[in-house]
Amino acid sequence: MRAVVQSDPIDPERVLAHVGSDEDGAVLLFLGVVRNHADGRSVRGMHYEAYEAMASGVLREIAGEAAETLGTDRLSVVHRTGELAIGEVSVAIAVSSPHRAESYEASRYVIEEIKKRLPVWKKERYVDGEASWVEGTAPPGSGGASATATTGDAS
Amino acid sequence: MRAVVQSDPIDPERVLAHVGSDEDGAVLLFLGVVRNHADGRSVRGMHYEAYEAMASGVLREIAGEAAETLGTDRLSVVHRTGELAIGEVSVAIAVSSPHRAESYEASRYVIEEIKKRLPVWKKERYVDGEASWVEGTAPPGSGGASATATTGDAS
Amino acid sequence: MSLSVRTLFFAAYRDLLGTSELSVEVAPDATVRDLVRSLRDRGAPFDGLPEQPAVAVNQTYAGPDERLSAGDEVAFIPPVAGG
Amino acid sequence: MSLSVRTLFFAAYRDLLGTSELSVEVAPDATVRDLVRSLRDRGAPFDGLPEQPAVAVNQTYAGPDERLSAGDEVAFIPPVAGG
Repeated sequence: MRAVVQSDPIDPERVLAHVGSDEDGAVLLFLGVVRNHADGRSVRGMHYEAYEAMASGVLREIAGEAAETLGTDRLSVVHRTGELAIGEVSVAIAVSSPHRAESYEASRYVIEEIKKRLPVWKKERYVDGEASWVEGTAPPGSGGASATATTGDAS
Repeated sequence: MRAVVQSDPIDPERVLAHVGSDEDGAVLLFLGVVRNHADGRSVRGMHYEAYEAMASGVLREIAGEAAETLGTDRLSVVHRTGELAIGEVSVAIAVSSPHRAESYEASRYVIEEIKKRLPVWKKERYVDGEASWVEGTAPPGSGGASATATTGDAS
Repeated sequence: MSLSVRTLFFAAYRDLLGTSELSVEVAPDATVRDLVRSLRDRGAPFDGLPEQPAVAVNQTYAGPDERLSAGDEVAFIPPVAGG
Repeated sequence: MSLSVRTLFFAAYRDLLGTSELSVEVAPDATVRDLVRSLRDRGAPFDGLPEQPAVAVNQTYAGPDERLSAGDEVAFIPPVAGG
């Protein structure tokens, strides 16, 4: 099992290489990618900021929970920070398991939990030169509602 | 969109290269892989047979249906035939879409429908030298129940 | 008067019959059901085929009531196991 | 008597306050809620922080009733948007 927050570019193949086993019949790779639009606006890039001292611990926690669903420890997740261009990979999640249902479930769990509680924020840079923080989700069990609107969603 | 049945080895990277777009925030790659066990028996390989004249048409049909769910035509699926060793990829499904939910749903749809109706059969070769056809699933809308038991499932 | 169709057998069905292909004569108004019945009536090993196997006519799944035409390719599809 | 904690502000909160880090003195029995209240009571721009922001104490999410200790790292976590 592997959970990393890094500023280096993500190589999906290397993430995939961390999973797989002769026992496994299913391998699943999810990539979150910076796209060129958001809420009808043209986007030219995205800046990812993390609370680094905390984020890697939360990501490991999420990976551990997902591994229970998966039934194997063959799970690798990497989240990127810094300045990303359109098409760059912001998050990669690779899992493998004997049967496919567990891989789909665990992969989905990781990305949903990342969006709920990984201390990461992103600022959209628009083609028109403006920029704004993407409205996010208040982490659960963390002291209640936030003043900022709770919407969110990216990939 | 691309749907292929082939005897050549599958290169997951090449399948992945057929999807993706500046509009897409999510990419998903599923690999079905030959595993070393089935129902408690040790397996050393798998032979895949297809009704080739029909299988590519059915696979295109499945891909077309999945593309409606996906909301994009960025879907590539390849199914292998012939003699496969443990760890070899029997099926690869790549999809991409603006948001992740559609990618997960479409990817899952393709593999489930393959297992329900793609005219492909596989013979497990066991470590003890024996071999047997994997019990499959009667295709729907095809004239009713089959005498052979309906169970099935692989990856 | 009869017409001739080309029947195909895959995987376990081929192993059962010891052949992957047979030309079969059926009546001009014959359906898939009639073809299956006439094959099963040949006795062993043909009676090992199910009474209602999955069948594809010209590479498309077909129900038992589908009528056959001369030259049709009629494939007997054992339960499938792709993936 | 008071104790000192290290507060951290990220993303939109940092932009709001114009700083990413502050050392804050709180009473020895202070909770997260007390710390938030004392910051908001400073007025603008601190009163722009939510009444119940998500907070992590020493890199773990903490509720408003959690007690603070000297030297704690208390991070104010805007709604998250990873992925």
